Amino acid sequence: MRVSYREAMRQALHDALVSDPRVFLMGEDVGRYGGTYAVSKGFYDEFGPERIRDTPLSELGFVGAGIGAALGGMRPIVEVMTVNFSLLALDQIVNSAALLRHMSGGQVSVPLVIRMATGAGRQLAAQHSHSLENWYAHIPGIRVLAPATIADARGMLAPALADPDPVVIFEHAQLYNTEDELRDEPNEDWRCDIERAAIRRPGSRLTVITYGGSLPKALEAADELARDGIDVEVLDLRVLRPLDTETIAESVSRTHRAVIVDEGWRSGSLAAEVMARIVERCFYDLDAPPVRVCSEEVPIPYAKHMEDAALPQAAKIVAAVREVLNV
Amino acid sequence: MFDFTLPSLGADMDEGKLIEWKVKPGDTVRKGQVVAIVDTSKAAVDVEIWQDGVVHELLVEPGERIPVGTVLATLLEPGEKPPPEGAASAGERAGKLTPAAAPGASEAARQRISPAARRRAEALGVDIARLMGSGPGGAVTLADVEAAAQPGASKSAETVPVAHPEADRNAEMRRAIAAAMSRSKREIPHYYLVETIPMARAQRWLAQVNEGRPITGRLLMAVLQLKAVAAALAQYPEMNGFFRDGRFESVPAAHIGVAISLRQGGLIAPALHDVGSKPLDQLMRELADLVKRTRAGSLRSSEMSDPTITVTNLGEQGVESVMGVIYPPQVALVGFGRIMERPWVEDGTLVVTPTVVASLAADHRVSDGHRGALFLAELRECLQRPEEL
Amino acid sequence: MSEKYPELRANVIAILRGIAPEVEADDLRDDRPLRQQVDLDSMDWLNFLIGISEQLKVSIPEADYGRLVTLGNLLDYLRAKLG
Amino acid sequence: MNETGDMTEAVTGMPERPFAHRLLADMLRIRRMEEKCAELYGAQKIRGFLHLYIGEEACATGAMHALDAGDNVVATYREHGHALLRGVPMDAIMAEMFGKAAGCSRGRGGSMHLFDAARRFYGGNAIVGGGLPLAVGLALADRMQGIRRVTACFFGEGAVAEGAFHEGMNLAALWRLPVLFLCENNLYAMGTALDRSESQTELCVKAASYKVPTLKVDGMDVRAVHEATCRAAQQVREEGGPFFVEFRTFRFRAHSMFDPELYRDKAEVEEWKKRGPIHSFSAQLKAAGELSEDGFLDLDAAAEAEVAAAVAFAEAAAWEPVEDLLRDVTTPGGRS
Repeated sequence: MRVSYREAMRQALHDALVSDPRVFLMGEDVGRYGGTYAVSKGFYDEFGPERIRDTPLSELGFVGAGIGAALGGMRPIVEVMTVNFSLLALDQIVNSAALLRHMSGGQVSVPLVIRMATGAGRQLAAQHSHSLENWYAHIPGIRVLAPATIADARGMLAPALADPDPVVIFEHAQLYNTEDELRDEPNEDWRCDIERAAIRRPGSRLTVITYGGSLPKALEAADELARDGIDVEVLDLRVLRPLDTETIAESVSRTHRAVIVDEGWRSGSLAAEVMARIVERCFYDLDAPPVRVCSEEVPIPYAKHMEDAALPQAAKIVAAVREVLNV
Repeated sequence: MFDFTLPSLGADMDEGKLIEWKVKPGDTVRKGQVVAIVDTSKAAVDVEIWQDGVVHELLVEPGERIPVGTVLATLLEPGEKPPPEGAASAGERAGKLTPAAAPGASEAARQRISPAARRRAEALGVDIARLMGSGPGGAVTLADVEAAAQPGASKSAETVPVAHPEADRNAEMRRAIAAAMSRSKREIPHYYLVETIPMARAQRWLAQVNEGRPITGRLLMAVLQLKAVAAALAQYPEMNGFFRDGRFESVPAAHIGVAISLRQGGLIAPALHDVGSKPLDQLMRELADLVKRTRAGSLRSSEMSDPTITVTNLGEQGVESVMGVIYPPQVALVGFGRIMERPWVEDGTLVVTPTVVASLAADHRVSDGHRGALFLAELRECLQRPEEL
Repeated sequence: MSEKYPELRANVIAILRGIAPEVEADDLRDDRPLRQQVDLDSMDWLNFLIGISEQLKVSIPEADYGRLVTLGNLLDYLRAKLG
Repeated sequence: MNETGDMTEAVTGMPERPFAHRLLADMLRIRRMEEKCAELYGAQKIRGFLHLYIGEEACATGAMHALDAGDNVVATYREHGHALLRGVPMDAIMAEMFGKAAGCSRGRGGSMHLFDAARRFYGGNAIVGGGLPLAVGLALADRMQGIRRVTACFFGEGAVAEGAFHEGMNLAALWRLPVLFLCENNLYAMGTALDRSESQTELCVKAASYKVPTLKVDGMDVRAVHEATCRAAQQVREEGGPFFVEFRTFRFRAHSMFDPELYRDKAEVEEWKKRGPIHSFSAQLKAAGELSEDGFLDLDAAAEAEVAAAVAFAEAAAWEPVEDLLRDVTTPGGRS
């Protein structure tokens, strides 16, 4: 079955709403509008306004309400339209959702799923192009997921809802229209793990480590390098918190080299964290200094050529790989 | 007091190994004097100094591998008195202790080697000090260590330092050429132009000149071609110079890099200096000397770093034309094919005449095809008036 | 194939080895263009002829270059010059 | 009661004696516990921020006695009294302030983060206004699950300036959720007086702008607080929508132990102290013949004894082993 990322996410939400009456979807324009990215199209009619709950433009209020509802026994899925707007709700996510379990000495958990679109690449300019996954991945107490494939878009939501603690899911806006084959056997169980990184393309000479919207770029770069006989491995982090250090270390120890691709700005980036762990874990296996391909240190510009120049691109990844391999 | 640092002797050189000092403390040196011999990945190169002075202190021992920019020695200005005993030595001032002062503590001497390669070298008993690195910045990599540990490669200090110096030299040169040419093709947007140039006049003129000369005084067509290129460059300076740090630096004199293939394989294109201002006889002598020294592996540092354009003459090997790869940071390369007789129309009549296909590969960041075409036309005209060269 | 003028041939090849040290006498064929067999560019060729003219005391006008294609041509030419 | 009401001057008759004594005893328990906390802070047994409620006891006491055991409570960082009257044992509160594992939040929360899930006490929240959206969500969960329950949300008047107040008030009113908003207006947000931070100092008017019914009451009068909260809670329970009650009160002590109190006159504090909730209520009881001086001293002695026992418990309690540092970040074995 060939499906889009959008459709895979829609199916996953549909499954969740059908299978558990505690699950409800709440956010701006998730209902009558059908979702900003059309992920919840048709749900309003099917499940009604209580479970497909349109909210006012009150990110702090409705994310906090989602936390309260989770405390109260529900399994809310709160959609924040984009990571840019999530800054208005940052207080509730960081100061309440992530901390309540610990501050209560383990008495309460917050089984909340927050979904948000992230990333640049559509000329939406500086305020609608952030990649702030690392901000959330910094916070103990929440799990951060970045589904980059159709299978993960289909399979990550159910285990996220089964997690008794808050889970933030980042959906890169550039991925919604991507398509791929999805397993579709009778009684198919699409649920996947939300613990481990995944090797998306095995290779021997270097590991390209990435996540989310940069995965297709990394794979494109790997294809181009393969045409020149350069065989690189591509590792998809999938889970940005807690990071799967084992899989990263296993791969880099084998290839001895790493290029980390991250749409976040370089300074204080997730790529920096990955690089730090590589150095901590694999120092004596490294055959070259790890290199990062991140967004340039500039707000994301509107003009297409400038936006392209600011973001990681396949060509930059190829150049970085060649630099590390000295070929 | 001033520092003498290791110069970059080519776009692809970022480190070298000091082979020999030609001076000692107390020696007076003149601008242009060869003061040291440094092994680059391509050749043992005589390194000149560009300032008069008196050698004060040598900071690097022969055998050390050092990055470009390392302070090799300190010198006193002419007439300057040496600093008093006990004052901080120049080496300390420069942050680099001499090995004699602190054995093994020299930052400059620290070899670049990846952690994995270091550990592997320990396990295999490979002496890393003798390895040439193929990694970024010349770092020794796992592959270098494993290659050195192969049967036949030297393993311990007791054996000959390098088991196959010639093979290693060739491999290094191959890597150096690979790096420079890859960089060129990555960074330089080449454009290519060709022009067929009648050579009857030039050949006739050269034959007349050589006819009355003993064999040791004869000129080669190559010299005429080099001089013609220099003459054309005088009109089109945007083909002559360097593209560095995002901008073009024109150079007034044409220091033409002459592509010289080595018998054991590989290629070096050292500079024939200021071709435009020298008479043909002098150029011929200098070219003969340059070829000889290139093949003997004894070039001067300025010959490695100075070329402002490269001329290749693959026609010697019989091909009709050659489309070259620009040697960064240069911005152009002129290629000559074989001089061969071709049908040619002259004044409305079909004749058979010797011609050569000249090509221009040029950097589109610096010049455009229009100017390139004018340059080739100028080259053609210069070769029609050999007596003026 | 019987080799021409073994002594002269040996002398010429010794001079050639000064230019191209890797040359083996047995690998050279007298009937093939010499510059292609040994990979001599115009400077090498000139130096080779200079070596011959100096050591064998013969003058080789440039006009004659065109006749000296194979090692056989050269040996015949030198034989004739040397008498 | 769908419009703004003012019960500041409207106190009805004296409650039954046992309940009246209960109110007085609870105010004394809070007062004595907090006085001991201040002392222990000086002795460095309690550290961090310590926000005392002294002077405001009538609010928590009157309000808590108006709630059912099944109701939810969300509180602020000035919540010692609320936790105590919600039923959290004083031993566990004191141990928490000592940072001991026997504390009601295992020593991980401290003074500002007292929790008791079993008693539906969802914590001291140290972000001003942070509790309001949580309360809205708790009420939403109840509504969606068909549970009839009130979620009481305490906050100070400082929170009224926060976006969370407005967003929470709007959501609760828009979705008609059973939230009882209880605003303890002690006139100073840390050091900033209400009229120096709000253009509209009538807080009920703000709530009313979201079509939330309101009541304003004298927060120094435990009977008035109790009666107003009962009426408001009853309406929430019966009609489902939110309610806003403002308690006009005053804290006698500084904002926290770090506060030098430069922003208000001693005279103002002394004036309010004359209306102190404990002595004014005990005076009323005595005047009505419902309380003797010995009776008062007995209640006070009982409170002191409870405090002494709690301190002894906290002193004797064990520290959590540092090996357990990383527990309670996420739910152990939670994910399936």
